[in-house]
Amino acid sequence: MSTTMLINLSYTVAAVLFIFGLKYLGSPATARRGNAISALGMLLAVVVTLLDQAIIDYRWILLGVLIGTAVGAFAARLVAMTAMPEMVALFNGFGGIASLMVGWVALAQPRLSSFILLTIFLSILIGGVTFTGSLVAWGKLSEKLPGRPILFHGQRLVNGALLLANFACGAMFVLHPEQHLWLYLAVALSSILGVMTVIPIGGADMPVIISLLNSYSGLAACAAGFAINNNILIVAGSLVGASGIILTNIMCKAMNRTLGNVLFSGFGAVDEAGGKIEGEVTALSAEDAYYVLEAAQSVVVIPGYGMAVAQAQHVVKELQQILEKNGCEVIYAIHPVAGRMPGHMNVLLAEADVPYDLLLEMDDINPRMEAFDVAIVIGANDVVNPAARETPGSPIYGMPIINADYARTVFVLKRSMASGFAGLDNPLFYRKNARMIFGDAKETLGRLVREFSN
Amino acid sequence: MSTTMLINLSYTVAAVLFIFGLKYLGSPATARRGNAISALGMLLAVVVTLLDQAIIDYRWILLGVLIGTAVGAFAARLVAMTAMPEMVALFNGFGGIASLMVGWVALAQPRLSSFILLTIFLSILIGGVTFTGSLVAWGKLSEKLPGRPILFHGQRLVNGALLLANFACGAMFVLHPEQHLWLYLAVALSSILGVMTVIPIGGADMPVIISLLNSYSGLAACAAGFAINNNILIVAGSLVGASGIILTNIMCKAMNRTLGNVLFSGFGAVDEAGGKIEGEVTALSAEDAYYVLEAAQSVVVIPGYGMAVAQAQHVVKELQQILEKNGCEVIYAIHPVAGRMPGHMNVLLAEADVPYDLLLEMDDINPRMEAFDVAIVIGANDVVNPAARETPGSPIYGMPIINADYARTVFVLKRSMASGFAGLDNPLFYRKNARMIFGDAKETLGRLVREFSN
Amino acid sequence: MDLVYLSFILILSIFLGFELIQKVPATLHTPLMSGANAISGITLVGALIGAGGQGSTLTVVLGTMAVAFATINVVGGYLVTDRMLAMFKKKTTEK
Amino acid sequence: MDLVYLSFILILSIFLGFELIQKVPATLHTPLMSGANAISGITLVGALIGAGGQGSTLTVVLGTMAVAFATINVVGGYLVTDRMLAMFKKKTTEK
Ligand SMILES: NC(=O)c1ccc[n+]([C@@H]2O[C@H](COP(=O)([O-])OP(=O)(O)OC[C@H]3O[C@@H](n4cnc5c(N)ncnc54)[C@H](OP(=O)(O)O)[C@@H]3O)[C@@H](O)[C@H]2O)c1
Ligand SMILES: NC(=O)c1ccc[n+]([C@@H]2O[C@H](COP(=O)([O-])OP(=O)(O)OC[C@H]3O[C@@H](n4cnc5c(N)ncnc54)[C@H](OP(=O)(O)O)[C@@H]3O)[C@@H](O)[C@H]2O)c1
Repeated sequence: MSTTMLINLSYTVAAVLFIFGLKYLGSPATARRGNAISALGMLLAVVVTLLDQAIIDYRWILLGVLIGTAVGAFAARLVAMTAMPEMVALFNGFGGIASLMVGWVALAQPRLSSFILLTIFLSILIGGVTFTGSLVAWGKLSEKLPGRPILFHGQRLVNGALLLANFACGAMFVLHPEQHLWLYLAVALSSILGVMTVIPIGGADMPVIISLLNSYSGLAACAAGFAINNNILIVAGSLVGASGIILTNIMCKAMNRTLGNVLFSGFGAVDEAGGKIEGEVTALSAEDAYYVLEAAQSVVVIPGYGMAVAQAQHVVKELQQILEKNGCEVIYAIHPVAGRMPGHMNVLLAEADVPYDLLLEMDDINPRMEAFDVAIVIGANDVVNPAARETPGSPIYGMPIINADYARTVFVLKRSMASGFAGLDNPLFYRKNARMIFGDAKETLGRLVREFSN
Repeated sequence: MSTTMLINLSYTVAAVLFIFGLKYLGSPATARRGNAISALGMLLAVVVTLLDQAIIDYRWILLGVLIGTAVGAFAARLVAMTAMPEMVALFNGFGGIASLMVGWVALAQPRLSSFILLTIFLSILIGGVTFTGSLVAWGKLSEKLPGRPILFHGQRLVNGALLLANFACGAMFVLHPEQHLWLYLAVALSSILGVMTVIPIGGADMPVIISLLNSYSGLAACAAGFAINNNILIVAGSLVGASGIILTNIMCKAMNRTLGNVLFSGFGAVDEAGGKIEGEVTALSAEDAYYVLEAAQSVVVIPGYGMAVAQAQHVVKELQQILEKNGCEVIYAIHPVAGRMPGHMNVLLAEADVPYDLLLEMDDINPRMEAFDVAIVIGANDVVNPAARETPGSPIYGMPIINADYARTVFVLKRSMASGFAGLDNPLFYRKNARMIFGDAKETLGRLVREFSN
Repeated sequence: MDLVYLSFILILSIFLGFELIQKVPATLHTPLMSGANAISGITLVGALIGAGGQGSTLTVVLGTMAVAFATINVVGGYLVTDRMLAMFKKKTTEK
Repeated sequence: MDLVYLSFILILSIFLGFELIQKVPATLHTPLMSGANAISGITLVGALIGAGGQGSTLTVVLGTMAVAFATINVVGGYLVTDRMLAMFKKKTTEK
């Protein structure tokens, strides 16, 4: 068997490992094994590639791998769980620039058909956009750049022109590959395009963008795969491409917006949020809340972005255990887009060792909501906003929510009456059965826990 | 664009059509469209293939297509819905022999590597087994052959030897393709193997075999695809192969048996069915049953193989409508392997225009069973046998069943106390809340309907 | 290299087949069986080249028979599946 | 012909990707995102050939940088995903 044959059959095996990895990622019980299987696939693909006869000098490879491993391992070890989105953004950007460079290197191949040139251009274009776009997203999320949308007059026109320029440059690149100008221009234009598409988008919309850029980085790898005629790049790249698109779609649906709206609108915080809300807000002290919880038979905890901000997951878990010891049933209701990443709450609660079978999804909990004595809303706002169910004029009308207001009593733990991500007033706070417990979520919960231990 | 290119890109489109076809087959509302899309994919693949430059004479093709279309359309039009399993078996066999012949023809190709020879041999082997195996299955199901397992001493030994001979012949075929002896021997041996593997299997196990053979015919097409280097054969063949294996698996699981047991055991009707059943059998006349049904608020109908035998689906639907007019809620509980094919009951009831949203699956109905006034078991036996739940010694212990015995009253419509497919006594018939209404299901139901109209 | 590509295609299709078919509900298993059976008639595509090629008489005869058999499988399979599926109806006007 | 095979592979993988990912429950969407991100570092395979080939200095420099970047993506991505997933626990001894 020739080396090429061996390499390619190993790629087949690697593809199977990636597929099984993603399959196992489908259930919490097997997800970790799935990730390991996928990593094994990657290792196999990399190791057999080293057998390629075109590789004659391993020194530079070793250098690159060492640097990359050190940086990657270091970053992965140190990052806080709350900084996960920006970390993913940064890694993703690195994948993008690597694809750009692979495309560039592919230019040195002997025979270049127009088709290959086209795919080289595409890996440069998509890779470049992924790189700079991810960097901007990272900057916004880690607050190294201002989080607000950066808008200016004629922005769409400029971006449209930029896109056209990119395509024109691509055409020239394919027609005149020998003129390096077009190559450099392609790199420059795609980098600018990445920046320009992400700056008008608000920091809070970044997760959608990251997911989209993740999809792009897969597509960039795919294009590079066509350019260097490599199956495994195509298979793995498409898997990633599909994954990113699905997650983007889920987030948009859960926010009740279209992708176009996310990309182009700089999220106009809607002020005309139909009609004043009737009713009064009742505040409660943590001490009074304690008496209610003491008597409760069943409690549902509904966490949101505020829990992440307050880093309250550990004390939530403490409260859960105390309540359980007190003979109360405690479960968690998780909205698919609570927080700022899909599945954000699940990761935080997992960090605090909350077993995942206590975490119920929206559709499983809503029919049972009436049966709960207390719903504790911890730093969640939009995902429990009944306007989504009741007020046809509201911008989030139609978005599926957790019906916290159907529980007998609702405790809302937040610092103020301020609105959440969508910038909307929340009628829940004005309901008869709602009690606001103002203050940082971690502190409030800490006080509740102390009340129990006294 | 060259013709080969055009053909192959059309094959890509055809593959996408097959995939979408199968996707749409996943829901009753879109299934018919799915089938049409898949047919369109087939048409596209066939039509573009005709552009192939290797085809110079269309007369024979036309002849073959005309004959095939006439026979296929005729058969599809005329077959009774109850004869569906044997029809599928026959069609499947034809697919198998076609793959065998395609493999044979591929021998005439100019350059034959060992790998290609191997795939040619595989298409002959799998195609031949599929062909004769399907014919035997068809014969058993249509009662042209005796349905009972044909067993003889040393059968496994003979079959083992036959398999070995096949492999030996394959080796010789690959090593000496110029000697036609091995080709003829391969055709003969695979045909014999197909017969020999299916004759020891009882008529009632035929659906499993048909599904398995269906999978084989896909694999044969796959092998032929490798032999003539054709993508669409590989893609479509694998899709079919996967489908057959999944259905086989579902059937085996629902019967609580392994595939090995089905293939090799000639199903020993188990006589040592642990312990005598306590209780008495209470028979009821259709007239007395009428009074009970007249007063019932909710009825669940549980059909089984006996309904198919009696062709009672239309009168079942009549009874349903009369009961509904009478203010009673009627739903159907469908066991996944009620009848003799997976989904058999669904097809029969669909034929009688029962809307499919009235048909509930086992897992949806079991939790609600206590709430029903009457369960009418129509020619079902094994799928409602509580021994599967209660009697650890029973051969069907552990098989999931519909808990008909949990309903307030159970009517069992069958002709005698005879056992069903698994050859087991049914404790349900001896329960306090069970009433046997003896007689052909169609007649009994007819009498009930008449009672109502009087 | 052809072999490599073909095995990639084989493996991807098998996985895809499993994913797709696993989603089909029990209700539709009989039509699925006959619909998948119709697809297995794809071998017709291979048969066409034999029947229409400039091969020996044997090749042409075999090819023609293969075309006929595969066409029965295809045409019969799709029609019978369609006939079955046409019967599946949702409760609509009835209530 | 290569192009034909590659587009087959592309299309099958995309469909397979959709089927696979759609099954991942919301609970696991964050690890899925970072796990998929790690897979996108597969471009490393392409980078190796540039870094180790006998090309010009530019090629080797670009290749080496690509190797480094892609390795960060791969190693960091898998490790961080593993770290996240290690935290997911089922209720066991607690009750
Ligand atoms: N998960 C995703 O994938 C994703 C992606 C993109 C967008 N989104 C969007 O993000 C939103 C998520 O909804 P959500 O209900 O989780 O969050 P939210 O609507 O953004 O509300 C979070 C609330 O937490 C409170 N809060 C902040 N810091 C706190 C602290 N230290 N202690 C206590 N409370 C604190 C804030 O009120 P105070 O300031 O008064 O304390 C705020 O009202 C949705 O609109 C969703 O569409 C989600
Ligand atoms: N669906 C599949 O895919 C599949 C495949 C392979 C095997 N199987 C097996 O088939 C069995 C299916 O269970 P099942 O409960 O549907 O059927 P069953 O257990 O075979 O019982 C059918 C019953 O119908 C009665 N019957 C026959 N003709 C009748 C008529 N004209 N009028 C009234 N009753 C009549 C018979 O009793 P009388 O003779 O007393 O009337 C018999 O007991 C399971 O054991 C399953 O494992 C199913």
